[in-house]
Amino acid sequence: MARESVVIRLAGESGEGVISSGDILTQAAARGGYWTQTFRTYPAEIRGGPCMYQVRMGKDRIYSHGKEVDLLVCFNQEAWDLHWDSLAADGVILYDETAVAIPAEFQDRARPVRMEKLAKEIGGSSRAKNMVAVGAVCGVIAFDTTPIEELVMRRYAHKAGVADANIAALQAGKDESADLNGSKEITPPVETEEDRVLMSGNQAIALGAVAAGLDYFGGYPITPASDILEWLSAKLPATGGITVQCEDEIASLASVIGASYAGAKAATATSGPGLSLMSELIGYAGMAEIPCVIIDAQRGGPSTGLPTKTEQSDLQHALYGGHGEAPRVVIAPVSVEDCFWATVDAFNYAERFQVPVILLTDQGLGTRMEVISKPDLSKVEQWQRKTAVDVEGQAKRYELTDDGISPMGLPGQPNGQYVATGIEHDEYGHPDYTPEMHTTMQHKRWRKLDPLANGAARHEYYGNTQPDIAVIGFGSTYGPVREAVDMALADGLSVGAFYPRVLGPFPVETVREFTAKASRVIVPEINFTGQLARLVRGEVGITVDSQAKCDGLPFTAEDIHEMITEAVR
Amino acid sequence: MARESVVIRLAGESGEGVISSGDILTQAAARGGYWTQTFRTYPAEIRGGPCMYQVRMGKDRIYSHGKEVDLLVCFNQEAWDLHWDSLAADGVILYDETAVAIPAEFQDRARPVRMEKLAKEIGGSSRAKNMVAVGAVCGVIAFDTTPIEELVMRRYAHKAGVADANIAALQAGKDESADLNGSKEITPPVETEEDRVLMSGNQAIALGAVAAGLDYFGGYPITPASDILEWLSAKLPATGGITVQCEDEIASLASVIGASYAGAKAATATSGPGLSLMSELIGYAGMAEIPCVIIDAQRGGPSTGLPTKTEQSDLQHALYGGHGEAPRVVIAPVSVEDCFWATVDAFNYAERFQVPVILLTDQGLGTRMEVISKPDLSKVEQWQRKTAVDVEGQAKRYELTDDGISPMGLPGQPNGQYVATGIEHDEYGHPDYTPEMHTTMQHKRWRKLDPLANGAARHEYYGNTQPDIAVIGFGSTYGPVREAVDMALADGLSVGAFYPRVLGPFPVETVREFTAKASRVIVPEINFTGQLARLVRGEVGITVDSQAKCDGLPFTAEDIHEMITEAVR
Amino acid sequence: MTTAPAQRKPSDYKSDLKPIWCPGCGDFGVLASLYRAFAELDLDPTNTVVVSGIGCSSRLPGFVTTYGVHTLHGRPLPVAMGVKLANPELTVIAVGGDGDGFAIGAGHFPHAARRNIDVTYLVMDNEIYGLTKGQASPTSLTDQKAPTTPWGNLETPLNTLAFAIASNASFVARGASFNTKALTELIVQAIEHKGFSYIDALSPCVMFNNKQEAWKELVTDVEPDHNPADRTGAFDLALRGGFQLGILYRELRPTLDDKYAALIERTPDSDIVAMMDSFSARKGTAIGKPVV
Amino acid sequence: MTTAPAQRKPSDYKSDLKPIWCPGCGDFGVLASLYRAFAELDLDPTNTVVVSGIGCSSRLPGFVTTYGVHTLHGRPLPVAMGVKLANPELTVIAVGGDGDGFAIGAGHFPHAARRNIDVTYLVMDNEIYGLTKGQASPTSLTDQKAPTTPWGNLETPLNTLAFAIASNASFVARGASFNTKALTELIVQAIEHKGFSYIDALSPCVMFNNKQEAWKELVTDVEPDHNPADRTGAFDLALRGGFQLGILYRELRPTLDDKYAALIERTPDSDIVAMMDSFSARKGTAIGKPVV
Ligand SMILES: Cc1ncc(C[n+]2csc(CCOP(=O)(O)OP(=O)(O)O)c2C)c(N)n1
Ligand SMILES: Cc1ncc(C[n+]2csc(CCOP(=O)(O)OP(=O)(O)O)c2C)c(N)n1
Ligand code: SF4
Ligand code: SF4
Ligand SMILES: [Mg+2]
Ligand SMILES: [Mg+2]
Repeated sequence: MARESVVIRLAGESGEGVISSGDILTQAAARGGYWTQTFRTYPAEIRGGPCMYQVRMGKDRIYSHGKEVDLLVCFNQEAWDLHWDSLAADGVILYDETAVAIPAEFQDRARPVRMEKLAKEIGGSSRAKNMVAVGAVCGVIAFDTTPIEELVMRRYAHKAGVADANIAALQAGKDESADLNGSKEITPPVETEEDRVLMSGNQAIALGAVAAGLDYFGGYPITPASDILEWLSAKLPATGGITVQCEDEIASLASVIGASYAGAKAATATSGPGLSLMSELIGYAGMAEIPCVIIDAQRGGPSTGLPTKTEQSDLQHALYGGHGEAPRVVIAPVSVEDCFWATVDAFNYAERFQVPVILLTDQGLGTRMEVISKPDLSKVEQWQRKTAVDVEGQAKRYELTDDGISPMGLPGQPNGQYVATGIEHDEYGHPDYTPEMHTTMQHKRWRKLDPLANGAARHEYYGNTQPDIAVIGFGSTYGPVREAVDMALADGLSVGAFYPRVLGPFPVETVREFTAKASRVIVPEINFTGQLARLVRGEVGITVDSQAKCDGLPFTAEDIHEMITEAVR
Repeated sequence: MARESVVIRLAGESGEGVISSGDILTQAAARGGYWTQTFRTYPAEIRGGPCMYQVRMGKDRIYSHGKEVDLLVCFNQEAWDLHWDSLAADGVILYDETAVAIPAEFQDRARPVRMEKLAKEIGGSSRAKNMVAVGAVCGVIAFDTTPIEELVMRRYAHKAGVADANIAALQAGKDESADLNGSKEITPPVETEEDRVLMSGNQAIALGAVAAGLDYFGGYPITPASDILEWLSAKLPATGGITVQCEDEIASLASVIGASYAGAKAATATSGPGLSLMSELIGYAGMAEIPCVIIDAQRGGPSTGLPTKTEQSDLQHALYGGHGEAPRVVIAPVSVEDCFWATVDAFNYAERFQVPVILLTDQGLGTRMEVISKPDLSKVEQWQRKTAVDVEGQAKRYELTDDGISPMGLPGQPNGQYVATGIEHDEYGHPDYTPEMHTTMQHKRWRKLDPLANGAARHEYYGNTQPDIAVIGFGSTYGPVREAVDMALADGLSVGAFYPRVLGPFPVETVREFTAKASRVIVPEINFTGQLARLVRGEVGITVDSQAKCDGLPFTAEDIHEMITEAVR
Repeated sequence: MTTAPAQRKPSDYKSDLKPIWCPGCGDFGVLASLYRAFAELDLDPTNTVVVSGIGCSSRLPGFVTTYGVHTLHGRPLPVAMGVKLANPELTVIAVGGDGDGFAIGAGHFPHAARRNIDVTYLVMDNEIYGLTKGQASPTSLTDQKAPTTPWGNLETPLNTLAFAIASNASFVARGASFNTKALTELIVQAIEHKGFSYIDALSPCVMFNNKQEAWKELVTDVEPDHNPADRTGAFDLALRGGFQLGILYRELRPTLDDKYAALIERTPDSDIVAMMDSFSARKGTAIGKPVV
Repeated sequence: MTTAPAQRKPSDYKSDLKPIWCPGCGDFGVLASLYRAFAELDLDPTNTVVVSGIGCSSRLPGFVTTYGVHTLHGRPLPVAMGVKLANPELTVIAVGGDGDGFAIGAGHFPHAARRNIDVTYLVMDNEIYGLTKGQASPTSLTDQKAPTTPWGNLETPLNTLAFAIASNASFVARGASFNTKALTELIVQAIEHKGFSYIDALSPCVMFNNKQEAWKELVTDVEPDHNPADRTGAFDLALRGGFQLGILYRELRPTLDDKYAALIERTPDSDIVAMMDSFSARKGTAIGKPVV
């Protein structure tokens, strides 16, 4: 019987073709009409070290990368040693015939593939190994290789010989696994006219930024955020915007603040170490009320930590980082698709509320490739900041208004002149340290966020909306939680998940309602101290069951399902 | 009837002699055998702006700066305008005859003083204004001027003329207020042989650091922490230690970490903006397990904020600041005396647990002068770090021990060689990013703090230990809370205060016990969002009554007493 | 029709805020020179932005009627870069102190210089930290006593002019607060210069490091035969004892905003619709990352 | 009695960790030169500390048997200063990449240099960010294409030698990974130099910026008649096209640790007891702050 989805894992030494094989498979699956989601682990070094690329593809929308591996492709011995225990009970194995020894008890479902040998014979070098491997995979899952051939033709449009060799390697690979072929046959995709796109979370963010009207992006390379800067460096000038690779993260955010002061929609992207360095400037943006967007692709911490592993451990820093108490908005997108929309929200909130907005993603979400429904660009709204165009006389830049939002003069606008400052100030921006002024202005600055705490922010629900077993999470764990909720609903449980897309300000009342009938509140998160659990307790005052883990890996749906099952025991 | 304590407030334009008058009075009071505590506000600019110096002195130990002013000295009109409403109902006023107009209804308890005029006549310049003012104050409180004369003689030992002029100005001042003289007579001090010292919180910290064995101090000037660096710059070389004024706060902490790596007891001091900049390095010290002490004299925030005002708004940043989750200890001394002891603790915890320790004080505590019992130096312990002196073969720098504490090789020690690193690593310090290693090492690093959470840290209690009305605070608010508890106990209430001296790790069980019988838990703090309240809720899971204010001023005992009274209503 | 406004006067740039500086502070002279230079250039306050860091000198933007950004300690240059790149029409001037610019801010200087951002950077150099009450700065003299160096400063001061020339600043000059006429002229030339212009303005701190009289003895004008196009010669001049007043180095090369303008010009136009389409799952991009 | 140990060999400095660099990476040549220089100087690994930042090159301390500190991106110099000041007996070497040292770390360089900390700073300059996969660095050439500069680099590279000379570094030299003999000799001299020594070691990134062959064409030795005591001459040489290998500048002046040692020597001894007493409420200090 064909399966609705398969989990394929490719593993080997970094630089051996594992990544390119995974990329080809993913793109072919997307082109072939499948939904997919990928998951990768790789070393922090440039060369060497074990890497892994998992592709899950299926006829229905895929929300998580999957747990048990249906098809494991080993490029070397270490790959087998590291991954054999992830195999499903009936999982099959393909392996490089020269490099890997498979224990006897797995022999019947393992097939050698002459990756190196065929690549050299057909392509003249070992570079075509990836095609041999992909071909072998296609055989096992009975995947029509046409999309791959098309991709190859496009890539090597001007090099017919190379294209032919690649396609020959592909076919040769398919033959290698002949007797396993079709053993993991995948159900054909549903025919549809729907427009879909294949992209990573980081790419969705970059696109979201462009859609939101990004003018200026200042950044500094850091794994796993660099490709946002890189993609925008290639693309933004075509829209009239620019990117600058700055000398460090402090300069990046400083330049973003400068650009925004001058009226640009401006953003930066970084990972934990960079976010730490930005602490002082985030407070400045909060105090001077300068809109800006800061993308934080979280990675394993603390310190340099695990640059290529995932973690959700910057939440508290995003919420509270920096001395004093400066308002900010913290958003956590829950999927690749949401990376697009949350980025649009981020810019809109920044502009409307004149605050720094921190968008929290993580290595897993930022780098995974996912087929998603193509975002409907006609639904994108672009909010503009309140400016001081029409003021007469001296502008009250920090005017005390009901909603706390004041008109912002932009250089070039007559009568808008003022001095933005991080010093406590009066309505004109003039320094004023009196007790009354500080109290008044702190209220003003924080008041701006009230709408977001009280209903203006969109959040994510799945399953029952007032469940017995409530799950609260944030960001990238949404996918597996969603799948786990489906499993638990199928078990007949009253269960539901709530994902605050805006975590700061925290939607206290919404959570209170959601948990009103809950006997258990489970909070899964990928960190050590249980930051979200502490947040929920501290803000809502309810008892929660913290399920934090910090192994640098995303949750699987099965992990979460088990937590839910445990909870009802 | 003589009073047990008086509150004297001097106010005027910065640079006019207000500060020096206050200093003279304070030192004279101390020398005369009184207990004192002072409180100052001053502008963030070098020159100009209103400043105020309050001296409270009395025969018994003084815990707070006092609320109602018994004697107000106005150097200019603005001083009157700003401070008249702080006067006690029977408070008296002295004012510069030429500069201030006092409304009719205060005339009977206000006396003009010819500050400027007498100073010029006697001293030849307006510099001696302060002496005239101090003399007038001495008259009103019937304070014997001998200690002041001694101080003057010492100061101007080699300038007999100047000394004489100053003393003459003092006497002339006393005559000015002749008909009010004695109206606020203060009870004579209790005769005692006890050794006392007069110092500020910052000075107590600097001394505590020397007592704890400080070898290296790297700092960068910032209000209100600069004088720690300054005092140590003058004094530390005499003990063989050194201070370096670095190029910024990042370099300060980096150099401290380098020095500590090399075996030195090392520290830095800063205020909020500097602490923000140190975020990344605090995480590094936590990850690489390098002992260091970071003093944060909190000031009004966020951003540049209110540099010369007090606030307790860096608590969350101290606890959670920096990406990822790096262990650290956060200590908050509760008084000037405790600044000394908490600093000793800070070094000892840093060395024993091989962690960064953040000592949280604030502008109020750091700059106020207080007479305290002289710390008994024989009680000072100096804990040393666990080193790798006797290892054989390659040192396991990050050895997995029961208490998480591993032997630290120090350069110069044979066989201790290792590479300190912020990357996740194995027991040898070699990079290792496996899920298991990260989980294991996070446990190891955090486990080190368990003793401090569970009884090893000393905390501060006052009043009932399982009260009906429980007050939980941290740091500098202890003084007024203590006085308020006395008032409330006198009212017949069941009330008590708990001050965790170590806030991170948080003493969850201790707080649970302390609040076990409480019907109300009041959490006063000087910030906007109620950080300690959130912490107590998040960690202990109890309901608390957040009493946060952010006006840049310390609480008075009366403020707290009112909260307690409200609570029982 | 509107009539052409009369040329602006120095006083037109004076804001309502009274400078909080100590009487006699050199920064008054620098501010006066700035007012005059603005007037000489007839700068439109609406299109001018003065960016500063933190310090006594960094309070300057408040005293000017233009737009202003009082940033954080050490950060005026990257903020100024952002302002200029976001709106190249603006005249952008960064100001601050020697501590702000060369202690905590030292890391931004060489990058502003080598990128040739079209910003004038005017440093009020008092060889001390004024605002924090007199500690040594990177330009303080060796052996100088200050609260943090009570036994004398152990460090060699940074020669900021040599540093600027080495960093590829395209305009490097020195003026003095006590010579407002020459300083005004330097500021005018610096603002007119297309590219990164650095002016070290000696500006005594009367409160904590009053060297005004000593400095007056030490200043000389850059000799008229000095060739400001000669980078090595400029470096040599910067190393010479005393203070050379005038332009040490000047070079014309494209500014960063010009380069970005040319880049935008040269990249084929595109939009979000086309960009989104390039990710189409069905149509498929070529294998690999998007390439230019 | 212990017998004098035999002179150490380069291999004695080789740790068990295998370098994670790409085959052919220039950093291997630098590491080999370092091993040899250590052996030539017979450095005691117990008394030697190698400090680095973050980057491919900054992984070097792991491959050496001495003590090591793998710090944060851009921070090796202030950490190295702390190590040296805490224990002046140690030989301290800082290493890292061009990005580490001159982008994020640029602000620390001039201060390490002007303070003359007795540390050797060896930068593996590949004109690129290796570890983060090939983005432009402050030493990347104008117009260079890289992932963050797909349309060509718009910036003028920093001349790190000129920068070092201007910053008052007391030893400034350039070597190359593909010339290990000369590089070894430079490292030996730099370590022997009392004071801050900076070596820019060309070290090609074969993965993202493989300029080895081009660079071999561009290197020449510093002419024998160059006078390394002439700061302006050294600056001029640094500006010259191509890569001058050898010592450009050398000057002897007291190191920071020597100055601190002298300071400690000259301050009268005191202790906590005396210090505490000086605050006595009864005996009373003189009015005002404690003075030296
Ligand atoms: C991050 C940070 N560190 C320290 C300070 C304290 N601080 C304010 S101004 C200043 C130095 C002022 O010196 P300079 O830049 O030369 O300006 P000046 O006052 O002399 O004009 C310092 C250290 C701060 N505001 N922020
Ligand atoms: C604060 C911070 N920002 C960014 C990074 C990411 N990062 C790691 S190494 C590096 C640059 C590496 O370049 P270079 O210093 O020249 O060393 P190389 O790899 O070329 O030897 C960057 C940007 C980081 N680790 N920390
Ligand atoms: S302290 Fe110095 S720099 Fe600051 S205003 Fe006064 S004189 Fe000027
Ligand atoms: S990426 Fe470049 S610098 Fe890094 S190890 Fe490889 S060749 Fe060397
Ligand atoms: Mg200065
Ligand atoms: Mg490099």
